[in-house]
Order: sequence, then structure tokens, then C-alpha cells
Amino acid sequence: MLEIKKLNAYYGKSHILWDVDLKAEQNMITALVGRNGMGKTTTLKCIMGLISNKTGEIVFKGEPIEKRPPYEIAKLGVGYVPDDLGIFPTLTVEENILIASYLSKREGVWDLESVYMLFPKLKQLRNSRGGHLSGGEKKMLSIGRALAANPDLILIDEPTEGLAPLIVQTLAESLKRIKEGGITILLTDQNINFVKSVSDFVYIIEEGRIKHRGTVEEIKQSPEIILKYLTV
Amino acid sequence: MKKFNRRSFVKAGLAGSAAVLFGGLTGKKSEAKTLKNPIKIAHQAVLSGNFATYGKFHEMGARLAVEEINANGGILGSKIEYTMKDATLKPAVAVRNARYFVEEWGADMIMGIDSSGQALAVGKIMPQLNKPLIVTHAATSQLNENLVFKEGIKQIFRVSVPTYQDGISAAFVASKLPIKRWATISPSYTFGRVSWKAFKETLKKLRPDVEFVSESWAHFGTVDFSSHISKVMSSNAEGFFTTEWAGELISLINQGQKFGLFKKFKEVLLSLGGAMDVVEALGKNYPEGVWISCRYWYEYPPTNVNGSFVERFYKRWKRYPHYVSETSYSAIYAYKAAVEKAKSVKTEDVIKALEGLTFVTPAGRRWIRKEDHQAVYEVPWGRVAHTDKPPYVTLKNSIMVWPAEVYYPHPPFKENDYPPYYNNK
Amino acid sequence: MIETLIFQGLTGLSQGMFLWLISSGLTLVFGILGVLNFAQGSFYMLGAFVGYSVLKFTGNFWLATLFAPVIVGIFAFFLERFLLKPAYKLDESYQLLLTFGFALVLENLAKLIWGSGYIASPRVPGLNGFVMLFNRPFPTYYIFIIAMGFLTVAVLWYFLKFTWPGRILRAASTNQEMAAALGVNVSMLYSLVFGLGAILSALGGILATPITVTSSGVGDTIIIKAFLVIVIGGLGSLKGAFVASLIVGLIESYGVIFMPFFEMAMIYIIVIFILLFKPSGLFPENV
Amino acid sequence: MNSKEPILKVDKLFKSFGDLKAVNGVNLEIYEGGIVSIIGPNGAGKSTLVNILTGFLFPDSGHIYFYGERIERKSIQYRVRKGLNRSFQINSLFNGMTVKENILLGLLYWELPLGRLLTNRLPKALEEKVLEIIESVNMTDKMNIEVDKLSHGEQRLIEITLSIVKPPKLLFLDEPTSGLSPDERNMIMDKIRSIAETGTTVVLIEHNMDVVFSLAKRIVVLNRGSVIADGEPSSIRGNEEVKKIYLGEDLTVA
Amino acid sequence: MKAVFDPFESFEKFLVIVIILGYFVAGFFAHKFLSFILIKAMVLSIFAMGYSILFARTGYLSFGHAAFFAVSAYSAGLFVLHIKNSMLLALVVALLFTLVVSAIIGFLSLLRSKIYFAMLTLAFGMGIYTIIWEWESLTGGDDGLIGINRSSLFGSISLVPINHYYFFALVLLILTAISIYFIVYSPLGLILNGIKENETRMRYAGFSPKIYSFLAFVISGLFAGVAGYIDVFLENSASPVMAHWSESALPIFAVLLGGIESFSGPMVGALLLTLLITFLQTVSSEWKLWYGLIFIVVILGLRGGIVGFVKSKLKGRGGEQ
Repeated sequence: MLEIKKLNAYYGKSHILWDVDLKAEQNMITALVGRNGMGKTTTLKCIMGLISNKTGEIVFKGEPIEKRPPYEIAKLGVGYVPDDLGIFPTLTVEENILIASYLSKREGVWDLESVYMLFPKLKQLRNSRGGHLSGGEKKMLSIGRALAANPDLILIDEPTEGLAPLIVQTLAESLKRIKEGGITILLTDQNINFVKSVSDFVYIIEEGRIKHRGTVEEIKQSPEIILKYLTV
Repeated sequence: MKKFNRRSFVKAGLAGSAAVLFGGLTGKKSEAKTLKNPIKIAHQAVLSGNFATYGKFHEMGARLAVEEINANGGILGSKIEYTMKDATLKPAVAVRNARYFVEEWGADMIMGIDSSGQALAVGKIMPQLNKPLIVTHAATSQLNENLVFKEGIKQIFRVSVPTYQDGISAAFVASKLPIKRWATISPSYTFGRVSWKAFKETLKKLRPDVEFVSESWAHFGTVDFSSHISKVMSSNAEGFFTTEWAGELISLINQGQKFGLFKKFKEVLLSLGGAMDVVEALGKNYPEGVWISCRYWYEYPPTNVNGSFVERFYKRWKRYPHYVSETSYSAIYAYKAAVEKAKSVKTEDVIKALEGLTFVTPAGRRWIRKEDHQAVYEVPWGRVAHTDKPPYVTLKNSIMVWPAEVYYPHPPFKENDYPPYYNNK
Repeated sequence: MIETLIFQGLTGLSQGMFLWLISSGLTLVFGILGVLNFAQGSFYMLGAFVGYSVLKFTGNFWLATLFAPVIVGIFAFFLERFLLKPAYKLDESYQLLLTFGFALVLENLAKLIWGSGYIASPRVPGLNGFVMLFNRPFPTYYIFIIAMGFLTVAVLWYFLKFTWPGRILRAASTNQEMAAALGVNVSMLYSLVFGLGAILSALGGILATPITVTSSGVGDTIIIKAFLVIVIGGLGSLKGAFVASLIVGLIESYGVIFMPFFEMAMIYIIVIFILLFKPSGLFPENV
Repeated sequence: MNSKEPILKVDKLFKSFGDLKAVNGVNLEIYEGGIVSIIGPNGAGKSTLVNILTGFLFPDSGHIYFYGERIERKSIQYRVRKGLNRSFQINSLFNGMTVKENILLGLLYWELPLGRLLTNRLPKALEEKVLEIIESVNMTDKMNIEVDKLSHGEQRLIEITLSIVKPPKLLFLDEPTSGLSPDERNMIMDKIRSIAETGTTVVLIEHNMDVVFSLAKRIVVLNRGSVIADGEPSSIRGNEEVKKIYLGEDLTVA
Repeated sequence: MKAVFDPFESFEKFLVIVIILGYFVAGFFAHKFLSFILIKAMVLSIFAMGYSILFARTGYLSFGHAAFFAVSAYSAGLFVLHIKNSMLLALVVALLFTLVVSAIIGFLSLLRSKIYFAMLTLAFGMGIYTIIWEWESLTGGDDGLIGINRSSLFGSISLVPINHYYFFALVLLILTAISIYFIVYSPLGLILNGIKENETRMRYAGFSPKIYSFLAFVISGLFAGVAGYIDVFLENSASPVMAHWSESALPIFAVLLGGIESFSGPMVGALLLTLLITFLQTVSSEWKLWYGLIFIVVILGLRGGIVGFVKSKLKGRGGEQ
């Protein structure tokens, strides 16, 4: 679905990503794991076309997209849930969702109703302004909005950040259902338990370099890797 | 009212026959020895911004004069070289232009200038430049009273009327109208204030029973007069007077029509309503029956000189002459007359020749007063009526004129010494 | 006295509406592009001139009112594409200076094209009369202007609130990166918003022709007032622009009665107070 | 930990952005000497806390005492003059100016008598001091290069140097090693050690655990705007709660 | 390119000295109009050099500096007309008034920053314009003040002839250039530049940036005052348009044209701009169109101005060697 080769990215003089290679296979949840400040967000932004100062190849559905502007990448079928969630504060919940389907013009199973079915809480809040939601509600909305565009691939940055354990659990369930619905997911997180519970394939990133890759089973069987890269 | 019309026409006819000097059509052949070739005349007026149309009209009048004179052999055999520059409305630009004309370009005479501030600023440096300056528009009375008469800056002349015309002659008209209560919307700067004061004081002398019940002051650059109109219309005035001019007057008239201003007031006096920019812009929409004047009106005087000027002007530019076109045209002819009289282009000789000069122009006989270098001539008032051909406005059947001498203040100018010198009885 | 106050109020409202048409364009452009557009006054002037040409061609004021703003909008669209885009990487004060340059050029281009004269005011079929209020005539055209002002408010409100392009505009004004990630062509959006801003100003220009005079310098005069309006209202707030336009219109109108020589100064005094005590304006809010 | 009075005391500090409680009742005491590290996952409120402590933001409520003086409403420069300084995570230098000018600007307030504000030639002592500082970071050959043309690591070095040209009593370093190569990181770590040795108390906000554990004598763990653990590195390493927040809350689904 | 340790400092100094020498030599040969235009260029140079302290060094765009120009011109004019015909005392009085007015306006405007600052200076400046326009009894309203004549200096040196006045203006220009030189290439200049580059960092370096921005504002206001003073005695008149915001565009354009980053830029820009406007006005009645087009080109294409362009060429050549 998505393949990244030798991606290098820069913020000004700061070299953030070093030769990152990464694949997100169809109908799988791929996780990019690492502590914060290691380049996870930058990787997603590069895919989305939001960082122009980069080199390397990014191929989505066989098509090189590294030179394309974000809106074209979005229309090709990439959804994005940024770590700040990017909720439009002056739009209502419903508008936040519908704006995505309006803009993408892509057909699929996801529409307002199916998003509400996935996150019933949003239905109750449908007429509230985006700015008035709590952190967890915003997270649901941001994911729901990305889905409403019916993407083939969805990029989710730090889905568990700031969420209470119970909500993390629900979220894990939701992501699995999204995957079952036929959408490929690439997410970043530092919550290894969550990653273990939802993902199929794991990349560990540190200091802008991919340090380890493997299926979730392999990761589960090598706790030393986890301790080395993820904990204090 | 009719009596006045007749009298004015008689006077006008006399003026026409009293032509002493008018070189343009005489086509006198040049003398063998030329004075200076070419004689350089430099002109400046506002060519940019909201008042750019004034500069264009200035230029048309001057160019016509230059073309005619050159086609007829020039001034004593010397051709005229003419140049024109944008003076904007900034005094500093006018001063720079004047310096450029004289010190760099080598002008023998400079002319033009629209705003009072510019005229005064340029006037003040004329002793340094020492060339004749003929002002063709700026109307401040300070120019002739203070700069020329009191300070003795002899290089300054003015062929256009000073503000007296706008306030005082309007009061003459008003004194004949059967109404008592007056209101104004006036420009909120010196010109507007001086004119309204002159109007009030003159009218009060002529008609002690009048009252001035409402005044509203509009800033320079006002585009929307509706609140001013609304204000004066809430008074019980019967007559309305204004010295608003150019684009602002057009706005005022347009909006006034919408508000019914011309219905509410029995009589309306527009001192500069006869300016061709306003007449062109309004055309048939010009409200009928209002009194208008300006510093020259294309139908007055009904002389051959004027008639042929209007014809030639129209033929050349496809437009009717604006008052600044006439004053620019006449300024050049005045200069020509002076040079021919003095047989010299030396500043002192030309000044001497211009002082006291009487010459016939499209606007009638002009006489340049020796003391203050102000050209004295008559300007008509009349009621707007429509015609079928451009410019669609005529005053023919209602023209009123007073002898200029009776309402021009005389040297020595004393503070608040407004006319009438004219004995009404 | 009451009637005078009401009349002054109505004329003040109509003056405010012209300010609103300019300042709404300024606000939209500032809210999305972050550019304080000096040339907004030039679009107002172009609206009047282009409207005049369309009127001459078609003889119909309403066609002119319809087409002139669109033509000016298209022109502005390309102006943004070719000359403003390169300036986005510059400091905001340079963008302001650049649009100042646009204004200089447009004013003088207009003079070349339409000449330096005053353009005659068209008669508007059906709106030349007046209605009687307290036994005094009040022109229908002014009522029309006030109505048009409220109509544009309603249309803009509806557009922003209930149409997708409007919602996208609101979304992009708060988070352009996210809008781009959802499929908004931000570069195109910029051009379109610049064009839309020009359309609003040009509408003001053509609507003003029946009551004022049009000359190439007219944009200059009105843009400064519009700047002051959006400072009072709050940069980027349409609600603020509307309320402030009406406030300024009313102050000028009542100022003519109550403080004849200081109504101009009043605006500055208000601006100074706003900036010192409520620097983000009356309604600090996004589009 | 220390019987002495703390040099910095933070008392029930709160700060919200909208409904996000970025700093949620932080209590903290920093004692003189050594390196303290503040760690925590993304969004734990570390940056906001530093911004409040150094005057970049004002808190909603709570008090900050620096040597016993309440400073939570004081300006940045007031705190700096009292001896509290910081470095920035994203380099915040005087771009477009040379290394020398950057260092000089850092020194001017402290070293230049007001009367010499308009001197065309700098006082000798000041000039020497600038050169000395530049030499101490091995940049003598680059001192006339504009800082935005330097490598990221060099810029970071100047970033930190700028905050210590006048050695503060308490220094906050915000992610000093982020975006650096291993070599550059070692260089910065040496720099931090040497800063601490000269008597400046250093508070280190850092992601890189190697850096944290090799430098800090005390670690404060922040999560969701509150302090959840505070102690020596060994006790933090063994702290279950810390492990949980870094690896994820204990999930039944796991 | 920047303050204190500018490798091009000597080039900049050289350029300024060459221009001043040029003015000096021209003073002996220029006939009347040219000397008038050159004094105009000096006036704009002084205005722009002062303005560059605020705009180019400290990074604040003001649309209100024409007001200080006008305050100085009017106070000098009113002083010689009504109180004492002494040009030296008039200078002192004019600068005193300018100081007070620019201190008040500077203090108020600097309470806000960036785009709001530009707006505030516009509003305050236009407030002064309105006062001059409306206070007719004092200022002569729209007619302005006229008859502000030059007299002599120290009772013996007559400034009435324009070539004498030329050298008087030149002395003021040189004094301005020296002052600006000392400001730009001094710790103060570095501090101001620091505020432009990174105001927050300046706070972390211990400074109170507002105090220095205020200083820059008042300094630039004072030099606008010097320029207004020279101008009023050159024109022999003062008019309200001097205070209009559009007049504030002149020093901005001069600074941009010459080169915003350079010390000599304002002087180069002012001279070129004055000659350019004079030339355009002579060849075309649509001069403002050309003026506007050049303005756009400078902002979009010539960011370092003319001096910056020359320097980058010189630098490029140095790099190849």
C-alpha cells in the first residue's frame, strides 16, 4: 500500500529523519513506535506532503507522491489524524466529519452514520462546536473525520496520547474494526501495550532512524528491545 | 429680474466692442527681429488623484492658445514652447515644478496652479525665480492682497477670479431673491470658510432681514454628503448656498437630488456649479432652476470672441471649455499682449506691461489692477435650463451680471472690509 | 429633533454599508491570507469604473452591478496568483507594502484607461424616488443600499455557515495544514479568497456610483477608513467589521451635527482607545 | 533530599489552554547544585512548565519562589537578571548575525556600561571575553559566519552557550540534544556537565534516556501536568508507575 | 551585512563618504534647480537614515513619521514667524517639539506590536494631520504657513542664498550620517538588530526590548524632525500634506530602494529616489504609475536594495577567488 525508501527530512538545519525505510501493508495496522522527539510525527507529515524539505521516495498504491502537495495526496486516499488532532474549532462536530467526505469525493462504506455508529458519543455532540469538545471526544472526531473521507490508508499520530485507560481500550477496539472495514492503518505511539494489542507490524524508531522492525509477535517475544528503546 | 438680465447683456455687448488688444485672430505678421526663440511657457496643474480632470482642462486651454499663436507666427515672430507638469495638490511639488521650470527648463513665464496653499508657496519664492507667474485657478485672496499688494511680490499675476466671486457675487444674487433663511454645506477649509463668511456679511449688508440658520462643514475629500444634507434639510432654511466644487459638488448634487434637496430649498446657489467638469458629469441630470456660476461660463459673454473660442475649443477637443481652460488660454494671450506691448521678454518689462493692461478674452474684457495684479472681469450667474445638445445645460435666458468693480474689494484691503461698494439704489 | 436623529442614523447606516463592503473583503483576505491588503480600495475603484464600462455597453445598471464585481474578482484572482504569491515568504510588513504598490499602479492604470474625468452617475431604474418619513423625503436608493448591506451580511453568513465552500473557508482560517491534509488546495483557496474579497469591494464601488462621483483617486480615500474599521472591529472578524462599519458610519453622521469639526478626529480617538484597552478589537474572532 | 532551602519552589501551579490542563497542580522544589532532569511522555506538560517558570507564560494560579522571592508575574528579563535562564528546544538565535555578534549580544547587558552604548569600539575586556567564550566552544574559525549558516549541532551549541554567557544560578535546558547526531550529542553532554561543575544548577528537559541517566542525579517525572515520581535515577528506573506511563497503561487487552 | 562586525563596514563607509563628497563638489557647480533638488535629496536622506533606525534596524514599520516631519516644520516655522527670527533657536525648538510628540506617540504605539503598531502610527499620524488641517488660527489650515524665510547663522553667515543653504543642509546631513554611523556600528545598533531578529531572546539576554524600541522610535522621530526643519526653510512654507500618511511612504521606499540591511542604503536610496521622481515627472505625466511599478519590483525582486545587490556581487566575486 505504502512504501517509503531512504526518507531524509529536515527542519531548517536540523536533520530529523535519517534514511527511513518503511512499509505499510494492505489491510494491516503498522505501528511506528518510539519515545517522543524521535521523528514519528515528522514521518507522517512527510507522507502527507506537509514537509517539503525532504529527500527519498514515498510510493502510495504504486504512485510516487513525495513531490505532490497535501491536497492531492489526500485525494489519492490518505487520511490523516495529527497529534494535535486538527479539529476545526468553529465548525460543529457534524461539519467536521462531513467536510472530509465533501472534500475527498471518494465512495465507500464510511459516511456520517457509520462514523456515528463507530463513535456513538459523537452523535450526541453532533451540533457542538469542535472547540468545545474534550480531549477524548476530539480524538474520536479526528479519527471519524479521517474515515469519512473513505481513505485507503489512514495515518494516526499518537492515538493514545492523553487518553484514560478505559478509552484507550475502546480505541483499540475501534481501530480493529476500522481495519476490518478494509482500511490500512499506519500509526505512531509510544504505548507499547496498546501497540501490541492492535498492530500487525512494528517499526521502532529512535533518533530519526529505524532501529528495529518486525511482526508484533517478534516484538512480543523480545522484551529487551522494548526495554532498550521505549522505557526509561 | 428681467431688468438685470437686460442690463447685463448691454454691458456685455459694450465690453465686446471695446476690444483693444486681441492678437489671436488678428494674425499680425511677425516683425523682422525676433526677441527670443522660442519663448518658453511652463504650466502646472493637478493631473493626478481625484482632481486630475482639472489638469487636463488646464492643458487643453493652454495648448489651444499655443497652437493658435504658433500657427499665426508666434509672439513677435518667436514661437512658443510649452510644457506641462503634474502639480498634484501638494505645495512642495508645485514649488519644485516652479523651480524646475525656471531654473532648469528656462521658462520665460510660468502659469497654472490649483490650490491656494500651492499658490502661496510658489508666490513666496517668485522673487527668487524672478519670472512672471500667472495664476489661472487658485483663488485665495491672500495672493493678491498680501503677497502682491502688501509684500510687493510683483511677479505674481492672476487672471482667474479670487474668492470674492464665490461668496460676494453669490450674495448679490441672493439679495434679489425673495427668501430670508439660508443654509450651507461648505468645504471645511479656508476657501469654504472665507466664502461663506463673505456671503453672509455681504448679504447681511444688502438685506439686513436675512438669517443664516444652518451650516454643515464637509471635509476635503468627502464622498458621502448624505449626513450633511440630512442635517441642513432638518432646518427651516429656504435657500441653500455652497462653494463645494469638482467631484465633491457632483456627489453633493447627486445625493441632494436623491434626498429632495432641490425641492426642499426654494433657491439653491452653487458658486462653482458652472464648472465644466460638473456640467459634463451631470449633463441632463443637472437639476433645473438652480443658480450656478463659475469663473467663466461658455455662453457668456455672447460676443464673437467668445463664440468663436468655444467653437474652436470644441473643434479641437470635442469638449466645451472649462473655466480653467479659459483662464489658461487667456493667461497665454495676456502674456503675449504684454510682450508685444513691451517688445521684450525681460521680467521687469513684462510686469510693467501687464500692470494695468486691458485685454479682451473669451470671458470678456479683463483689466489687470496695478496695485494687486488681479485681473478684474465679470462672471455671470444664471439658472440652469436644459438644451438638447451638449453640454445640455444653458443659462442663456437668466443670466445676471454685476460690474466686477463693484464687488471686488479694492486696495488698500482692510480686514473684514466686504462690499457692497455697489449702491443698490 | 427625533426625526433629525433618525435621518442622521439612516444616512449613517448607508455610509456604514459602503465601509462594510470594503472592510468585509479586507477581513476575509486578512483572515485567510494574513495579508493586510492596501489594494482593497483599488478594487472598490475598479468596481465603479468597470461597472461604468459595462453600463455603457449594456445600458443596464443591474447587469453592471452583476458583472463588474465578477470581472474585478477575476482580475484580483490573477493578481494574487502572479504577484502576491511570491511575497508570502516575506515579512507581513512587506506584504502590506507590496499591496500598497498595487494600489499605486492600479490607481494610475485606471486613469490611463478611463481618463481623469468624473464619471457620470447612472440613474437606477425604479430607485430614483424617495419615501416619506416624518414628512421628509428619504431616498429609496439609500434604503436599497442599507438593504444591500444587510443582504450581503445575510448572504455571507449563509455562505460561510451553510455551504461547503464557506465551511471550508472557515476551517482553513483556523487550521490550514489540516485543511490541506483533508484535500483543500490552499494555494487555490488563497487566490479565490482574494478574488472574493475583491468582489465585495467592487460591489461597493459600483453601488456607490449612483450617489457619488467616481475618479481614480477614490480608492485611496476609503481604504484608510476601512483599515480603521477593521482595527476597531478586530482583525479577521467579519462580525467586528460589520459592527465597526456601522459604528464609524453613525459616528460620522452624528458627528456632523454634534461636533462638526471633529468627526474625523473621533474615529482616530476611538481607534486609539480600542488599541490601548482592547487591542484585539471588539470581536476578536475568526472568520 | 536536602536540608537547605530550595532555590526554586513551585507551589500548586496550574495552567490550562481551553479545556486542556497543561500544568495541573505542580509542586516542585529545586535545590542548589547538580543536574535535575524532568522527563515525561508527549503532552505531559514539560514545555509549558518550563515556559511558565522562565516567564514566557504566566500561570493561571499558583506561586513560584526563586530564592524566596515570588516571581510568577515577573517579566522574563526580571527573572534573567535574578539568575534564571533557559535554552530553547528549537534554536532561537539571532539569525542573520554572526557567531561573534550572537555571543556579544548575550554579554552586552551584563558587561557593557550604559555610557558606552554608542561606542564604536568595544571595551577591550569585553572583546576579549567574547573571543574567550567563542574559543571555549571551538568556534574561533567560524566566528564571523552567520549562525543560520552553521550546522544544527553548532547552532545548538551556541543556543546553550547564549544561555550561560552570564552563568545563571538556575538554568533550564529544553531538549538540548534533540535533532543531534551522536557525536554532537556527546559534545553537548560534556558541555552540560561542565556547566553544572561551575556551580550552575541545571534542570534538563530531555527525551533521550541515555542522556538523562548519564547526567541527572535526580529525575522528576511529569504526566498529564502533574508530578508522578521524583527521585534518584535508580528509583525511577524501578518505578512501576513510570514504566506504565511510558509503555502504556496496563491494558487488559494486552 | 549586520551591525558591529560588518565585513562590508568599510565599503559602506566609503560609499557614504563618496556620496557626501559628491554633494560637496556639486555644491560648487550645481546651478539653482539642481542644488534645490539635491537639498531635497539630503532632506530625504536624513529622514530615511533616521527612519531606518526604526524600520531596518529594529523591525518596526511606521506609517506616522511624516507627522514628526510636519511637527518640526510647523514648530520651526511658527517660531521664526511669531517669536524670534533665529534659525538656530528654531532648530532647538523644532527638535524639542518633535521629541515630545514622538515620545508620546512612540510610547502609546509601542504598547502594541507588529501590524497593530503600523496601524497605531497611522492613526496617530493622521490625528496630527487633522489637527494641523483644522487648527486654522495657528497653522493656517489648508493654506499652510507661508513666508518662512531663511536668515543668518550666528548673525554673520547668511543662509538666504540657496548655495549657502546648500552647505548648511550638507553639514546637517554629515552630522546625521555620523550619528547614524555611531548608532548602527555600536552596541546600541547591535541591540536594536537583536530586537528585530529575536525579541524574546533579547529578554533572555537580560534586556527590556521596549525601552530600546522606544529609543529607536524617538531617534527616528528626531531625524524626521531635522529633515522637516531643513525642508521648511527650503520651501519657505509648510503645508498639512507634509503630515499625511502617504508622505511616510517616501522614507520607506528610500530605505527599501537603497537596501534595508545596509548603513549607506537610505542615503543611496534617497538620492536615487529623488532623482528618479524628478526624472519621471519630467518625462511622463503618468509618473506615479512608473513609481508604483518600480516599488513593486524592488519589494519582489530586489530585497537587499541597490547596495545589497552591489554587495552580493562583490561578495560573489570574492568567493570565487
